Amino acid sequence: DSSERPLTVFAASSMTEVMQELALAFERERAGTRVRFNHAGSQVLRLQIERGAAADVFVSANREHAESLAGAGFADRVTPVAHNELVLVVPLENPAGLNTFADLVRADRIVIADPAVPAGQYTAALLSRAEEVMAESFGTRVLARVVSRENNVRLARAKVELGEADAAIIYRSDALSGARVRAIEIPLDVNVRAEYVAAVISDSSHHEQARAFVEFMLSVGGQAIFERHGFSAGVAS
Amino acid sequence: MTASAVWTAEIEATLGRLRLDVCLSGDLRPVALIGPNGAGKTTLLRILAGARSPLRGKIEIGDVTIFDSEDGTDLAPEHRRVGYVPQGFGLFPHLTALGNVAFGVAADRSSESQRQAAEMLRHVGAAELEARLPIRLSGGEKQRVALARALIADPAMLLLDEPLAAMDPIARRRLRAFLASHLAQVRRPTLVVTHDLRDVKALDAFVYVLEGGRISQSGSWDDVASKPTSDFVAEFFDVQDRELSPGCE
Amino acid sequence: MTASAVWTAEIEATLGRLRLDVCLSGDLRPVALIGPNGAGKTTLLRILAGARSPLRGKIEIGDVTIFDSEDGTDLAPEHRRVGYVPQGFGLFPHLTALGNVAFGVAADRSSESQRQAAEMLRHVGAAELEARLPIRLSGGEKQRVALARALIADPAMLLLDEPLAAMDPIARRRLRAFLASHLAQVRRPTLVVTHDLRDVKALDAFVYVLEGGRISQSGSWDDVASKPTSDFVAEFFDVQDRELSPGCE
Amino acid sequence: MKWARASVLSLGFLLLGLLVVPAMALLVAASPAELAQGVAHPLFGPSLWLSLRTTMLSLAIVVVCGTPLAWWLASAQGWPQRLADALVELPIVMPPAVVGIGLLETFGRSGLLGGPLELLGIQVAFATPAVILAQVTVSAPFYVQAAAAAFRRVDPDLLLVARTLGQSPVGAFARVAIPIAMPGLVSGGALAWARALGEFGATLLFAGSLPGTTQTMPLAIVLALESDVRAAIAISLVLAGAAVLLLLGLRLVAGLRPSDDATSRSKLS
Amino acid sequence: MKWARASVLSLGFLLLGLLVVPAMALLVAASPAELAQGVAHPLFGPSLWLSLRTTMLSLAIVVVCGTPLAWWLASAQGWPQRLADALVELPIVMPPAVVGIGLLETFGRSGLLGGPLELLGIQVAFATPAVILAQVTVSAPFYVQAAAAAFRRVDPDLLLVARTLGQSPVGAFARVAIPIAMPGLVSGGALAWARALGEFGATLLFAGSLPGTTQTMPLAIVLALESDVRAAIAISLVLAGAAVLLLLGLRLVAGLRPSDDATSRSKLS
Ligand SMILES: Nc1ncnc2c1ncn2[C@@H]1O[C@H](COP(=O)(O)OP(=O)(O)OP(=O)(O)O)[C@@H](O)[C@H]1O
Ligand SMILES: Nc1ncnc2c1ncn2[C@@H]1O[C@H](COP(=O)(O)OP(=O)(O)OP(=O)(O)O)[C@@H](O)[C@H]1O
Ligand SMILES: [Mg+2]
Ligand SMILES: [Mg+2]
Repeated sequence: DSSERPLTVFAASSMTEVMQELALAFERERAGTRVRFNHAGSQVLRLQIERGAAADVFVSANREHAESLAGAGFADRVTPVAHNELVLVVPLENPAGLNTFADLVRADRIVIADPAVPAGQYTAALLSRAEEVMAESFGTRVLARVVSRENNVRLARAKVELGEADAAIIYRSDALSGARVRAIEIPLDVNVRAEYVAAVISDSSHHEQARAFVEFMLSVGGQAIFERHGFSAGVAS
Repeated sequence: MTASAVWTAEIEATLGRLRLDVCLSGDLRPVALIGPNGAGKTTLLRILAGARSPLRGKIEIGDVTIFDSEDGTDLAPEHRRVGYVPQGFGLFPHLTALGNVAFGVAADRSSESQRQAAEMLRHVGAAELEARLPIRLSGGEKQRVALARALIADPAMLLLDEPLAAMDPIARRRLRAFLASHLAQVRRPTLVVTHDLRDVKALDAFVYVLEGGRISQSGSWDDVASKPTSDFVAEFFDVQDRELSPGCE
Repeated sequence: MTASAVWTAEIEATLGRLRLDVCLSGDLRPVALIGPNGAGKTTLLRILAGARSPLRGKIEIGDVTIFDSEDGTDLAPEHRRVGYVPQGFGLFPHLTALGNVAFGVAADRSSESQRQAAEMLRHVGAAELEARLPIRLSGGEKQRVALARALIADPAMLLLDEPLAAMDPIARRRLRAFLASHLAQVRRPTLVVTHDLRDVKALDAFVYVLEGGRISQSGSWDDVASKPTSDFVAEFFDVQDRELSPGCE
Repeated sequence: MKWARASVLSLGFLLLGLLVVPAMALLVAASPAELAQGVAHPLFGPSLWLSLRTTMLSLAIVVVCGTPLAWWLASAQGWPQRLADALVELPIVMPPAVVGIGLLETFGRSGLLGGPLELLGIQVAFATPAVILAQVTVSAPFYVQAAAAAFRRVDPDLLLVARTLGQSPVGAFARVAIPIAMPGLVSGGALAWARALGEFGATLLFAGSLPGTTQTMPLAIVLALESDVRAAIAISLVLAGAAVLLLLGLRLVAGLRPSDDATSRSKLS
Repeated sequence: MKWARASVLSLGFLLLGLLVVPAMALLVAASPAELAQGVAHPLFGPSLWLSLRTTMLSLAIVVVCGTPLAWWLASAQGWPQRLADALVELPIVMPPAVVGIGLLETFGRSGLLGGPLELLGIQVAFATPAVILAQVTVSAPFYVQAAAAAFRRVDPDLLLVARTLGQSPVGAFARVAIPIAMPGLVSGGALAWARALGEFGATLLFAGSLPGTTQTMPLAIVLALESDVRAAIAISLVLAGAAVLLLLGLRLVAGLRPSDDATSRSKLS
């Protein structure tokens, strides 16, 4: 019975599309394997695994959650699989007329991720760096225009897509998968790098397949898929 | 009835299988509506009070037309100025006996209205029940409160549906007497449904007999009693020799 | 009463301000419970039926003790085998007249129980109401159905709370006669609350007078009528010369 | 006084508008092509089927267990009943996600009951039973409260008559109290079913979001929301439309039962 | 037949257990120190205060507008009423997040009414009014349905008597129908308030999440869930405890009103 059970991957919700494509490619490569996903916030997935959910692979948007699982003996070695960067997104109509990251202070309604989630921590780091690198008080002025601190990046993007917010700071991969937003690059000297990690769950009944899936993510083909979805390459082992 | 009619009701209506088709009128003398169970007495009173509209007809109380199917008049119950005691008490469960009685008295003279209500409760022999909620009243006690509530509002016409049915014999006799003197004093037309000959006699009421939705006989009670046209009337007046006289039709 | 008592009820209970303290018994002859409004008649019947437990006392029907505060006996209503007609009808609103009457008949002989129920409806003069829901019945019609429902279940004792109060005079007379013959035939003890002397006479009932929670007088109706100890009894029996004889205490 | 009635009623219609307008706005914004796309969405079929199965089962559980509970709550006004009455509303005041964690702490592998259940070979969490448990937990309070309110209005004299006619307490409950309370039970059941159908947070935490096993309609919708807002809206509209039709049908069936005299009631209010 | 009653009741208590057990499990798992920490959490104070203010205001709006709506729904069984009755449940069947999007499409900047409102200088989205609108939308159906069920049971004869005693339809409604339906209204109000207090999805979408302005308790809790599960649980438990105490208090106050004869009711069921 457990051999018929598909490989179950718990993946951060910001990876919905890329994981779908990775799974298709993996299933094509290994005939007879099936992969299914449980998507939620990384913290929720960690909680579920701690409470005994039957997962085989955990792909987290935050190293800490995976590390703590490994530390408690729930997961094996933690492997980085992809990176991501932050970008600025504006609605296609761009009501605030933003063209560069520096224009962000002109926006009326800005949406960012809350510091309680990884993306929010990266955003906070980015804004404090901008405070040094760019104009004095840039960060404070931006924060003054923030109308909402979202629980996850997709929600922040949704506000922009629906035209309610003038701008949002989200991951590049999320900007790419949203059809109704335009991405504006953030200068390299300000930007921060987010890391995605994967780990095989210790009591997985599909240990061999799980490890193969993690390796597939790290393969050239896997990394190409990541790149197509806006994640940065350069983690191949 | 007489030319000096204070109220007239010409009503055609249907309710389930019952077809009500009546014409009544009355002056200041109380009118008793008698008839077998299911004849349509309650239905008629509810129509007069404004719970439902007849199909056709015309209802006048005093100089006010409260319903007229010809010109579409159909006054709302609160504009008909009728005092209605429904069959089965119909007390407001959330108000005390006193609160029930004071309900219809203008609220602006609050302490005065309380006094009036207490006075009326005393008249119906329920003075000591003032503070009780209906759920704590016996059947006969409820009925007294319901009667007091209808009398106090000084309506243009009173509609009483078996108002004494649950009362004990002493209360019945006292309230009959009180009702008779009260009605004589306030001079309001009254239509009272009853199954008790003594009510009719005590009120010296004009009688309408309703059978199967139609008025089968009417007149002073001794007139009706002396020429019964149906078993019901004969039985009601306990007429010993049951040779029925022919009906009016 | 006599030594051949079929049922006895010795009850002490309180309800709000009313203190009920009575001792009644009866044989197969119907017992009428009369008394002013608020005397506690309905309360007594409800206690017998099992709605509430008395503080102290003992109730026996036939050879069955249904309540005894000494040894803690307190049979559930369904084991008391009483037929109860509450004041105010108490019909099941979701069942037709026939459904109401058939409710108490064992469900396993389904078509037979329907037939019996229809038969009983005919006896109380409500044959044509079979298919009607209570909301479509008049007051008197409801009361007939409620009476039929209590009679059909063949209980060990009948408790009737003003069972004829809403009926028209013809129905009242017929049902009095039917009740008298039915009770004589099924030979069941019966306690009937009434405000109508004619009910007492027609049933040739033994009378208990309940006043303020206590039995003030008891005996055959002509005994009680000939020696009234209170205004109430005098009035009830319409005793012309009101020299009250002294009470029993 | 006509205008007093009109102005009071207009407040009511304002609220009705607020309740209907979000769905209408979505409907206006969505094109028929999008709706068709929504129905054809790969997440649609399996999750709809799962939602239907699980909500029907949850409703059955809620009704079977909630009816006696409501009866007990309505039977008296003692301390136990009052306390229970307030506790029943616990799952409503806690955010559904927290309810989900609570369920996980109870039925999860390391939870209070999870261990013993595991020994019996029963795994609840992250499987379809978890979906049902989550739905039962969040929707039951609505049914129980509605049912208790309906039972409280059943005339005790009718129960007494039923008992004297030979019914046991359970018999009187089944043959008298339930039929009389039926309109309240039906409307409470409709509320609970609707709430179970829309349930998201507790399911996500406790059952996870595995397509075909635990991914109900709302989970699929919120997932779609993360990738394609339009598709998510289209799916929701189809779901809402179907639900409203079902609820309307229920009302028609329930309405066949003759109730209070409709004409006089409408004339008086 | 004793066991029949016991087994039926035990089904009910099983459900009661299920409703209570998640909170109990969380309570068992949390130490008093953690609870104290939860209360001291920086998100706790402002979001609790915001939740209290907004839910009270929402409840007021729901009651003021929902009561006439319920009265109208209960007044007759015509087509308009039946349709409205089913439509009222729309916000329950849609996942709250989708309701939030619908509200955005209505009151948002590019929404149906958002443009006109913007011209009037009123910005709804991302502000406290949005929180209230979201809460009203998701909680009103529960109140309206409970109130309509209560109004349907008001004896029309009592309304007729009130009218003949000079009351206008509105007067009879206010002085007779509302007091008689009060127990149902109170229990419906409690449900709606609890639902508004637990509201998460629609608020997140429509109002966003800004501490002090739009971040209500459930938003703070779910946010805390992302970083610190223990803290989130502790906050939820404090919230749930406070809510249950409030609901219990409400019942005590409502219970002071004499109702049906308690002894005989409990003896019969
Ligand atoms: N809502 C209803 N729908 C259909 N038929 C009804 C309805 N209400 C009453 N009826 C029927 O209409 C007839 C008249 O009823 P009504 O209550 O007016 O009688 P009544 O003369 O007051 O009788 P009673 O002396 O028993 O009070 C009866 O046959 C009754 O069954
Ligand atoms: N639930 C209650 N709580 C407190 N007092 C009550 C309650 N029910 C009835 N009473 C009071 O108890 C007394 C007896 O009531 P009961 O209904 O037994 O009278 P009754 O003899 O049947 O009168 P009636 O002839 O009017 O039907 C009355 O004074 C009544 O007001
Ligand atoms: Mg009548
Ligand atoms: Mg009585």
